[in-house]
Amino acid sequence: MLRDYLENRLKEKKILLMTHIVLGYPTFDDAYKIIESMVEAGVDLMELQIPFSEPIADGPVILQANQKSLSGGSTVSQCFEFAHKVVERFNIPFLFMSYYNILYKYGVSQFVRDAAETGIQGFIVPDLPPEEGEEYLIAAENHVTSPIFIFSPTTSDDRMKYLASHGKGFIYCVARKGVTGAGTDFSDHLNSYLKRSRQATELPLALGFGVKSKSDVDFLKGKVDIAVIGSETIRLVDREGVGAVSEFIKNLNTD
Amino acid sequence: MLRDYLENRLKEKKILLMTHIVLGYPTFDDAYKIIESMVEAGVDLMELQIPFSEPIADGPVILQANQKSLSGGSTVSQCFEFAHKVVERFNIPFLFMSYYNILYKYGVSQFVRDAAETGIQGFIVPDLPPEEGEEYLIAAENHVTSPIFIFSPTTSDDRMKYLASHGKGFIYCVARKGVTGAGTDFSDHLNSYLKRSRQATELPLALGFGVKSKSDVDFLKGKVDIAVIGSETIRLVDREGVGAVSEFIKNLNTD
Amino acid sequence: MIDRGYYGGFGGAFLPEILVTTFDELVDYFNDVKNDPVFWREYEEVMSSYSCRPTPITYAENLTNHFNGPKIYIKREDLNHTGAHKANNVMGQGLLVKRMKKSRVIAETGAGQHGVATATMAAKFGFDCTIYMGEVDVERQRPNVFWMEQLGAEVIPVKEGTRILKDAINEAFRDWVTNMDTTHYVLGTACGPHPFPEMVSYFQSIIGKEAREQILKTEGKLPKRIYACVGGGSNAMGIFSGFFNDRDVELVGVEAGGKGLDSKMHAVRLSSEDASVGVAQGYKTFFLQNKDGQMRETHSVAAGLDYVGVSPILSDLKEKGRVRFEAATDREVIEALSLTIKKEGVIPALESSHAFARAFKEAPQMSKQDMILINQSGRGDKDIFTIADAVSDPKWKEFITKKAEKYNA
Amino acid sequence: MIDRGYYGGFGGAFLPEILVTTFDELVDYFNDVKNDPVFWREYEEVMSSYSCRPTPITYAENLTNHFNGPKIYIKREDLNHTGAHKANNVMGQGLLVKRMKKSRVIAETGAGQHGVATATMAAKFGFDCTIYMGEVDVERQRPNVFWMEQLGAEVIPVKEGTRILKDAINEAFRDWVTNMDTTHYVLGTACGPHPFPEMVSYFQSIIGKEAREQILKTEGKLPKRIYACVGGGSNAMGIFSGFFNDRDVELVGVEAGGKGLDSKMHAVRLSSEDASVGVAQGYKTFFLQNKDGQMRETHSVAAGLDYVGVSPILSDLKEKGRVRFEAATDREVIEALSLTIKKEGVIPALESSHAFARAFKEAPQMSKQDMILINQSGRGDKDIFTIADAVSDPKWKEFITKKAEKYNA
Ligand SMILES: Cc1ncc(COP(=O)(O)O)c(C=O)c1O
Ligand SMILES: Cc1ncc(COP(=O)(O)O)c(C=O)c1O
Repeated sequence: MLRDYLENRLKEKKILLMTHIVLGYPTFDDAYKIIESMVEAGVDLMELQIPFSEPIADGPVILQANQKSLSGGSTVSQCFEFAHKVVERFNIPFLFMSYYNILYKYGVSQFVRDAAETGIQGFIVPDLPPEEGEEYLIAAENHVTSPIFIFSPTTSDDRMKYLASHGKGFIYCVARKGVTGAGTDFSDHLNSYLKRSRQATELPLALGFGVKSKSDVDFLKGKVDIAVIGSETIRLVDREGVGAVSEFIKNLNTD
Repeated sequence: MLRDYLENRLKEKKILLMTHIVLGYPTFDDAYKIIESMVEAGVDLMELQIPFSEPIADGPVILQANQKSLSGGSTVSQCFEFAHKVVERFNIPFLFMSYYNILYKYGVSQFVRDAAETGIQGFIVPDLPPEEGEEYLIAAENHVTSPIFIFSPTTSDDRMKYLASHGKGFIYCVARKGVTGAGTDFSDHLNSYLKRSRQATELPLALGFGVKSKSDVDFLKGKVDIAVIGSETIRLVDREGVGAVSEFIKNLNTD
Repeated sequence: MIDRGYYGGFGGAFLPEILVTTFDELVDYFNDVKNDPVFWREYEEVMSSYSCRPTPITYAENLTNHFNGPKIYIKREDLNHTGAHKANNVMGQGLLVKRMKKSRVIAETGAGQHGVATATMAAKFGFDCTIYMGEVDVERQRPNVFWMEQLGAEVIPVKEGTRILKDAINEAFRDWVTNMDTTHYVLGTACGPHPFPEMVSYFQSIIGKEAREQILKTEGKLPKRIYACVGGGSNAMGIFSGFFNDRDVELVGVEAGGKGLDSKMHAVRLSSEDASVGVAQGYKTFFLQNKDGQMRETHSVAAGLDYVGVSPILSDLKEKGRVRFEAATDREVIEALSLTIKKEGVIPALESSHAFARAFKEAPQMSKQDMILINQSGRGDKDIFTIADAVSDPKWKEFITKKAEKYNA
Repeated sequence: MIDRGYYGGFGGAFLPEILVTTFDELVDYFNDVKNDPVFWREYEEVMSSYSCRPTPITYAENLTNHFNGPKIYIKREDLNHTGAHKANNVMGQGLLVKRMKKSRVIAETGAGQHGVATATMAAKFGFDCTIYMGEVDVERQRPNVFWMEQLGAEVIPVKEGTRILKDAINEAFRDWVTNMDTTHYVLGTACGPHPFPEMVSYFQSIIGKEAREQILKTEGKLPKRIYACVGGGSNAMGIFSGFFNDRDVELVGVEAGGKGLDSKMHAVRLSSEDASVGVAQGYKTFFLQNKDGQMRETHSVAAGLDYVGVSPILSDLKEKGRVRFEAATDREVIEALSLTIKKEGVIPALESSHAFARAFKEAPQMSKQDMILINQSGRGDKDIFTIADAVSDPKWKEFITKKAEKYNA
């Protein structure tokens, strides 16, 4: 199970790295190469975002990657095929990240089952709070995959506990208000939020939104278990091409 | 007095001709030449229109003559000087035609007095009904000039009598509804109106609005005393120049 | 001529003889309805079910705080159907036309507002409709022309004279003297020969009647001053007339100062030396004219104030000292408009903005205990081309340019 | 999450976690005001003194005669301040924002109508204001953008996605998740996560409350059918809700048929096969989407109906059979608009004209004893560029061309 994997890894590394890509962006082939570089550079787990036309919680970088992937013709079934390929090939956990409508239209239980059968180990669905997720939670339970829930700085202690009670694998803490891709101020004012998060759950904590450099990752060491690199790799690929990914990740990953 | 002159002329001619020009149009010099031709061609009396910026009762032809005269710089005092010249030179009665504001701004009594002293024998002021004309009527009385009033086909018998009671010289009957310059149907349906007019007053009757040909004038013989040629001479001058006036009038004037 | 309608030395009916019978008939009908309480109720009923009278008064809290002076209230004639007080007059005359059993209406228009209102009324009542509009105004008020045509009216661009409002009035009269049997001329303001000044004021008096009641209900007292813009004078007469008997209420009429009094490019009849008493378009009043009595060109950023004459009733009230007249320049007007939009979220017409401009000039000198009322005669949407030009909006220009390119592609 | 708001299987609150607290707070405040009779009175007071509620119902006598069918009444939301029913919603939410002590509002807009209304409300209440508007809509609705800017709002053209209304909503949410402490998102229609569908419907219910009372007073009975256009569904919810308990009153919602159902260029969610249930923009309803759940492009001549989703409450009412849904094509809409202008002198917005188009289609089959009510949700002045293009007016094109030449001289 995902959580076990993470806890084992954490015995070896102070902080794990989770990266994020948008499937079909720039193309499925490129996405494959990016994953290859990332895994080779030591990434510990990955989010595969199935593109959606209305990615409400994403900022401009990921938003445009979604749109370009879709206008390139990406479909949900292509995403499944692709996932199948990478799960077979690479020996780290992969998660599906997408918006609820992708699951809903597919059929929620079937989506979770097919993903689980493909080897996907968990799901991040940012517009699906547990209250709306009964079918999803049951399916995840049935197919032994991890529904990842999200904490935010505005989440109350009680609600953190409530979310954690439904979450599996780890908790995704968003570093700040806002959407993906904007800058985050990695300084002490994050501490009390992360402390609250830690108190609310025993699950490993991931922190995302704005992590882009070695110093950000270093700052997070000891505070959370996973640093999430999202928009920054897309920016990098846009700017310097697929080849630049490996070195970027390696640099983040040095102890 | 104007009326005596008209009645004397009517002993010699079945119908008299009154023509109309706009002072300063096309220029004062041309206007002078037009008058010269008209008098020479046997016109019996003339309206000299002092141009006004808002000639509400005039149709497009006379309206534009008013405007062009004004944009050429014509002033009221130039009109008086010009009138002085033609009265001295030509031996027919001249009337001032204008809108009331020209008299009003000049000072009504003074206007009438100055005009009378210049030798102008009467006034046609289409926007001045007797009810609004007290000062005007008194001044005309004092200076022995003729205020000409207007009958229209919509004027009741009673009002005809009322208007006639204030009019001197003659009554100007407009042939139809509308403004100057449009066509008039010279046919029997004019008869009852002219008969009503005749019954309302002993003053000579002039008929204007739409008279443009020998046959129109012939139609009016025996029905009214004066045929008024207005827009048609302006049209002629516009089309064929000042030189064409003489023959046009001579043709109308043949018995 | 059964009645001529004088107000002190002003007014009258300087009519071509051909129209005397028509006016006598009109005076008769008007006197009938004026004395018929059923008619006024019918009128109120139409105005409440077709337009949305009573229009409210709005407390302008932000402007009040901004000037730190009197409480500012706005009478909201902009909320009328078709967007201005003009609706009051045309619907009233429309009911009269029905009584007179005529089948066609004509009207002049400057800003286009009265033309749209008349075309609207004609559509509603099933009359044929012809609108005369100076060629210059047709150009600057094309959106209104478009709507008049969509409403089924024929719009005739007047190419005579200065090609603005006064020339359109002349042309309308020329149509009327030809077609008076079937046609009523719906004059758009409190000018022209009797009974128009009285009749238009009568229909517009609904503004002042409502406003007086509303302000008393809301504030328990009357305003210290009331401001209204003055083109022909109908909206001013409309609101002022509700307060004539309240001697402590100062009434302020605001004319179009254009580019300033000195520039001669203005339309100030009652508070400038460039005007004098005269007679034109059938009535006696102050006109902007030269010493011969020829009418001058006028200028205002607001087409609806760009007129040489003014209501004879207002001329009289000026002489009597009952109404004070002031002028606001184009520049002051644009500033007042801008401030009003930003502070209160209402968009006064450029015409109405003259009243705001003057009120804003006087407000800082008044006491916080005082209260003033501004008549917002219309809304400014129609003025978008003019206002966009006045604020010189580059995005608007770009939009228009692209649109033109598409049309000509 | 204290409350999620379901209507049958529709609605809900599919929120990013960061907004949950904000929504809980909003739900709390809304529940407070909903149960506070003082608030509704305050709301009515603002709507009557700042806008001009109650808006009348107008008997459309000429249209009635034209179709020789049922008596046709029109509810006149076009007479609201800013020209549409959108004012009802924004002023209500504005009062709520004051209670919540927030200082900034944001909104999406398609037609621009809701943007202008929100910018107006913000000016009036002194809030900062940012409006998100698809780039395509910024182009086609420039006049409204101009007014929003004059009103002091910042207008941000959204260049993402299909660059129309739904993309503007996404952008507004992205702003909100960053600035929710100071900012309230004034959603413009009865869509989005709970409590928006209920809240917007609540404020718009003033339309139906008034209409029911008015029609009973005027006719002594209820209408046989009520027609309203359906974009997000707020004006329809507003008028329908007054009659939910009147089982004999048939409620007809009219969607944008665009170039026809077969063309796929339309925005028909509730009466076409191209739509299915989905979850986006925070709520569950019928969306125009492909089998993967990606939203389709929509099309309508009326920018305000050009939206992929629809009120979850209407989806439920459709399933329950309480409301019948129909579509009207662009062509039918322009024809209905033209007829309404010429016959009644009112200019419905292109959105509202959908309701007229459908009513006109059904009227000839109805009895003269019947009576119907059409909701005129807004006025069409704002649509002049679109309507002039639709009727292909050569004089308008010439005017725009000349204007452009002057700008570029
Ligand atoms: C909105 C508005 N206000 C004022 C006027 C000026 O007319 P009046 O002085 O008759 O009210 C006009 C004329 O078109 C107008 O459209
Ligand atoms: C006049 C008008 N009517 C209708 C609509 C559609 O919205 P709704 O369905 O929420 O009433 C709009 C939207 O902009 C509008 O401007």
